Amino acid sequence: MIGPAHYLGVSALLFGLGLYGVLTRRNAVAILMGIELMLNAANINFVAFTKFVDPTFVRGHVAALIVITLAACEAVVGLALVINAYRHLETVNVDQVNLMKG
Amino acid sequence: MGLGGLLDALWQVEFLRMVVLAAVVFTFLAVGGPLFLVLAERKISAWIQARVGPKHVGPHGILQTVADTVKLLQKESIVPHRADVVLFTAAPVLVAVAALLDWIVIPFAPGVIVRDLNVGILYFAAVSSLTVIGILTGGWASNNKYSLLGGLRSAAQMVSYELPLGFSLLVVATLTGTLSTVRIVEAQPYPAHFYPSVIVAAVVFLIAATAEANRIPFDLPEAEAELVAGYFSEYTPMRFALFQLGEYGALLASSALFTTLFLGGWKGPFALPGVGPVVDGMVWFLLKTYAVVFFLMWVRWTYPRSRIDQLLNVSWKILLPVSMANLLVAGVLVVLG
Amino acid sequence: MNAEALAFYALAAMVLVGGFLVVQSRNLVHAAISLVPTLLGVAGLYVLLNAEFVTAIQILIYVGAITVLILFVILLTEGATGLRVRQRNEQVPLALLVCGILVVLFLVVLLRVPWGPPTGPMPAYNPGAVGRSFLMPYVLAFEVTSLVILASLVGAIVVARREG
Amino acid sequence: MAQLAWLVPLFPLASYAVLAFRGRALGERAPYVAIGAMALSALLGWGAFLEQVAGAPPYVWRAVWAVGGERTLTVGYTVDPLSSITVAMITLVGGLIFVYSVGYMRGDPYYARFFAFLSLFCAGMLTMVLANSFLLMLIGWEIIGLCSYLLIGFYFRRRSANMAQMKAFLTTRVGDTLMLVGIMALFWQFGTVDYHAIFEAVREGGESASAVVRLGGWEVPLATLSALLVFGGPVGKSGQFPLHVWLPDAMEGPTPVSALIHAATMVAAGVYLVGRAYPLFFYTPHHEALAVVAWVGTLTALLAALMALAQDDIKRVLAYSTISQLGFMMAGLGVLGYAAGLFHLLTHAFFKALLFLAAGSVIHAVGTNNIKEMGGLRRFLPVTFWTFLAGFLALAGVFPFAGFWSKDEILLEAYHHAPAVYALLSATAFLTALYMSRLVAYTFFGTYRGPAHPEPDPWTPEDYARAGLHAPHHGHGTPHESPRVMTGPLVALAVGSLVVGFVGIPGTGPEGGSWIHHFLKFEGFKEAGIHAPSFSWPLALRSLGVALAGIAVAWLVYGLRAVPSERIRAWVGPVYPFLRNRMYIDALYGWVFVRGGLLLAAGLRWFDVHVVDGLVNLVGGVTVVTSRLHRLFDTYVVDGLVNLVGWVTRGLGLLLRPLQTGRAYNYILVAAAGLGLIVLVSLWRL
Repeated sequence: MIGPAHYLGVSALLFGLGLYGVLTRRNAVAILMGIELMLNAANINFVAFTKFVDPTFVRGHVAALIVITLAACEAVVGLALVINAYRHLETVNVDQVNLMKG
Repeated sequence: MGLGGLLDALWQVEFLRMVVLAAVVFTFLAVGGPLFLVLAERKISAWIQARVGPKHVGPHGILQTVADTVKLLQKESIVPHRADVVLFTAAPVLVAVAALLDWIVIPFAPGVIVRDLNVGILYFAAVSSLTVIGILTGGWASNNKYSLLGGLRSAAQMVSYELPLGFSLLVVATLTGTLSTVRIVEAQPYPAHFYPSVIVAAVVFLIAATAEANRIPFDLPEAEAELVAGYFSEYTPMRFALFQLGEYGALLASSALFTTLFLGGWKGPFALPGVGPVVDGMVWFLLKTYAVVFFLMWVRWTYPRSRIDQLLNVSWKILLPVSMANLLVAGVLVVLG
Repeated sequence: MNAEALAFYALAAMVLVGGFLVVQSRNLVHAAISLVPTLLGVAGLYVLLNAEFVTAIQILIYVGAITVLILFVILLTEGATGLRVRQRNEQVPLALLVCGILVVLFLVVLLRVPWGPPTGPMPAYNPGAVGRSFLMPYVLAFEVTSLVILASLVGAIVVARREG
Repeated sequence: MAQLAWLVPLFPLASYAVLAFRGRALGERAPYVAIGAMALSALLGWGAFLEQVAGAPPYVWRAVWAVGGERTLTVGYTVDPLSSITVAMITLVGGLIFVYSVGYMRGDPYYARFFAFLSLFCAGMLTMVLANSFLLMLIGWEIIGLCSYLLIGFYFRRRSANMAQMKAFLTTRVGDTLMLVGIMALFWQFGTVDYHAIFEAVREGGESASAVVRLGGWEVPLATLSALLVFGGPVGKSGQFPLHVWLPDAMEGPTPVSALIHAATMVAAGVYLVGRAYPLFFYTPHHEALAVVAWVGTLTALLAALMALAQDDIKRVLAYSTISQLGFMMAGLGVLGYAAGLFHLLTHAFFKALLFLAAGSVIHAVGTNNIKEMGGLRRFLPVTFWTFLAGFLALAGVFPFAGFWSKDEILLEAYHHAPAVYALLSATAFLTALYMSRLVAYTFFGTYRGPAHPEPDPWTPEDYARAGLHAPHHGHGTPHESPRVMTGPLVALAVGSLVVGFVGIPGTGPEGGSWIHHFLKFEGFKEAGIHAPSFSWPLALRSLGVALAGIAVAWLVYGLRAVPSERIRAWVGPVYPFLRNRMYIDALYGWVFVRGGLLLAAGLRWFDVHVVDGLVNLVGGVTVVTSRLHRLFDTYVVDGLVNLVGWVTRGLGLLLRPLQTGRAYNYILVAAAGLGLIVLVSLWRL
């Protein structure tokens, strides 16, 4: 029987992958993809909790939907920043974007 | 757990039923979609331009497409130099599969549907948006600047037109109170709603669907004259055929969804004598769907191609506000009863 | 092994392999395309969790919009040309260690938690239940989210617009 | 309708916002906004009122504003007979005054500002009336105080207007401060500011209601003390003795302001509040607080009527008359005439607004406020004359005008519950008829004398130029009737002054009582076994006789001049200057508070210069000496330490600097490691 632990396990692994991407990638867009993976991991948790813990008001679904929406917002703003940075600095590698460093 | 248990479980999730139905539906699509539609397109265009069209293969040329398919299968499959082989191969498959997945929620007749999802029309919108990724991937993987530009254009266009499309779907969902395609058909009066908002939604849907299917007057992504056929210019026989399958499959699916949402689906003006409700429903459904297809072809061969800025302006400055206002009106109508 | 388990393991494999490709591909376009199976797999998990509405939205927004956006930006920036650039920074071994430990810890925690039965039945009509939850107890969150969307829309346009 | 009543104050508020920000651009069209908003309010207000008339139960809506510990502050509104009838009155009279102002203020360079202030005032007044807690009431109360201040000083280039607005604000502030203390006391005592909760508590007389405070050996029930403190607000706002001094000076404002704020509504706010908080006063031991209210009211009524006799400024006479009538209302409420006092509030709003507006029409026509410079105006201003006459008869209490019914109610209650009050109020009624007849005789009868000193224009040519208007040239020939837009409201109010009283005719309500008695009834009377006295003809005829006697005496003196007023003046000796100078109360306040304040300030300054500064200088000298000593210590010991600390910090900084990379992914790594640590620790404890 597939229980909550299975889903949370997948979620934990996906979270780990996402975090690894965020921590090691140089390209801003790739970091963003890592963040998306982490958000998805969180969403799996929300939806799994809804089914296995508290299904009555589908609160987890609501949370997941809000996270999806905010992920879209974050992607839009983040990518706008990336494009702007690329236009000015001709790189999207975060360790090379260091105009503020004295 | 033995093999028997597995089979049992499979039946429990209706897996086999779905496989059978899916096979039937997809076969229908492969035949009734590209195979028939390509022929129909050529015949109709010829008719509009006062030509004869394909004539020699089979009676009145009805086997022309079959012959073309055979020819395509025989030809060599070429991968361009320094192209990304994996993605180059995957892209047409993705497009074709996305178009076929649309059909899961199309009700042909009472009970004849692969799966009556309770989020049916949302599912339709979601799955049809997968096509964009296939096109973008194919354009990039071809390692050809025209292909890439065509892919980007196509993506921009399809993303833009998804919004008015989605809003017009929501108008119907708001008025009928459900997202399931079957229940939308059931909730509709015959032959169609005549609320102003539904009519507006239908017009918006038709325009947006034309654009989604990359057809004239919105066929910028493949504009032969500018972009050398756009994202699939590097594709050779069988992969090209898959793109065609996807394109005509999407066209047919859009028409079918239009029929479902706005034209009463399987309901007909009278019951055909001597057949059951299933055959009756299918006949009416297909009649309506092909009528919509005919209309779209008629449009294609009547209007010229628009410019990219016109195309985007129409979506963002006209269709989107109109469809949003329309949704608002529909919501008010529902609230006021 | 029953059908649900079969589906679960298939989807889990799809998610994890996809995710691995996302973080591992040197080619950013490949990484972005690998997002598609990952996100579709997550959507499949949602189906198994009886969350039809979230599934549809996941495909519509994540696969249909966010991935396309990411692909766009990669194609518009150096994704296609930057293949020869070093893709990873210097903290790979350390990151690998921390992520590994973290995942192991998570797994230990969730294996040690005693899972009780759910507190109630799942509402029958999922989109309706989600809609009611949104418009009744969580209406404030809903409205605030819409404000955030508006703000990010405006912000994105302002940031990405070419000056002058 | 009652559910929509919260919109009633919002329309004027919106109108205020529009006029405040876009008023200049609207120009001549500004009144439409204000009148439109008022019309919408009136629509809703009357809807709610008629619902109450039809017998709808009172509607209360409340929401929690703030929670502090176990106490909550609530806001909300209530629609019951008292508030709905008051809202109906305010919106109707206010709307008519708005219309009147269109004509009266035309050509004023600050036209839009005037309507903006009026709208804000109405918003505050309606909020105050609809409020169901002392807190929200206080908000409305302060808004109307502010508007009163702004509008009295509307002609801000006039020094007298500036002085008057300050006087009004500071005087009412005395009462408002007392009221604020009272509200705080109530909150402290009952833990809430909600009317209903407080009134229930005092009615039941529980533990918190019977708390007692010691004031210098006396044991005073806290509830009584709070009630009297709260009464301070009405004393200030409603111009009761001894805080009445600001109201006559408030006549510096434009006449519609005098009519709306200083006759019909704002000054009635105090009376309304006493009526609203009636349980607070009623349930004090032996109704002590009510007795105070009654005697303050009676005293005010009598004194103000006396002062009105000796004034020459038409608006000041009316102002004293207003004070006197407000005293009547307070007295009525105080002698257990709950319905009577509030009924008089309603009728008074109509006829006093009418009188002020008519007076405005007169001033508009002749260009002066001095009744000695008028005369014979009934020929020039027929509409104004007849409408003024209606108001006069209503105020004097002549059958069948509104004032007769409401004043008679108060006298009836006083006769039964407090004979001494009855005697004084009857005398006041006589004086009322007398001074009003004097006013009418001077203004409308006799021959036209013409203004010796016309009022100067309140604005400078620059004001007009900035507003894009031409300064009007003042060449008053013969007086002329005012335009339709001004006489229309006069006629409407005159009709109102006649018919509003009819709701007080005995027999219009159940059990032979009057309708208004039935509509505005205080439940506490029935429980306490107090019955409203029934209408009696002898008493009514007596009060009518008193009024007619006053008119007759005035007619002899000022009309026929059978006994010239000069002779009376000589005969009464110093009484006349005493009354004319407002019983020297204003002068006394000037001496005690203004001069006293200045003296106190001077004294404090002396103290400051000589004592405080001396101390400061001493401290300074000592400091200088000690600091010399410190310096040595500083240079060698402290600086050494500081430098040491600096070196250590710098060394540490150099050591730690590599940690501050400026690269987000380094930080995230650390954060993730920290997360792992937290999980580990919690696992260990699990």
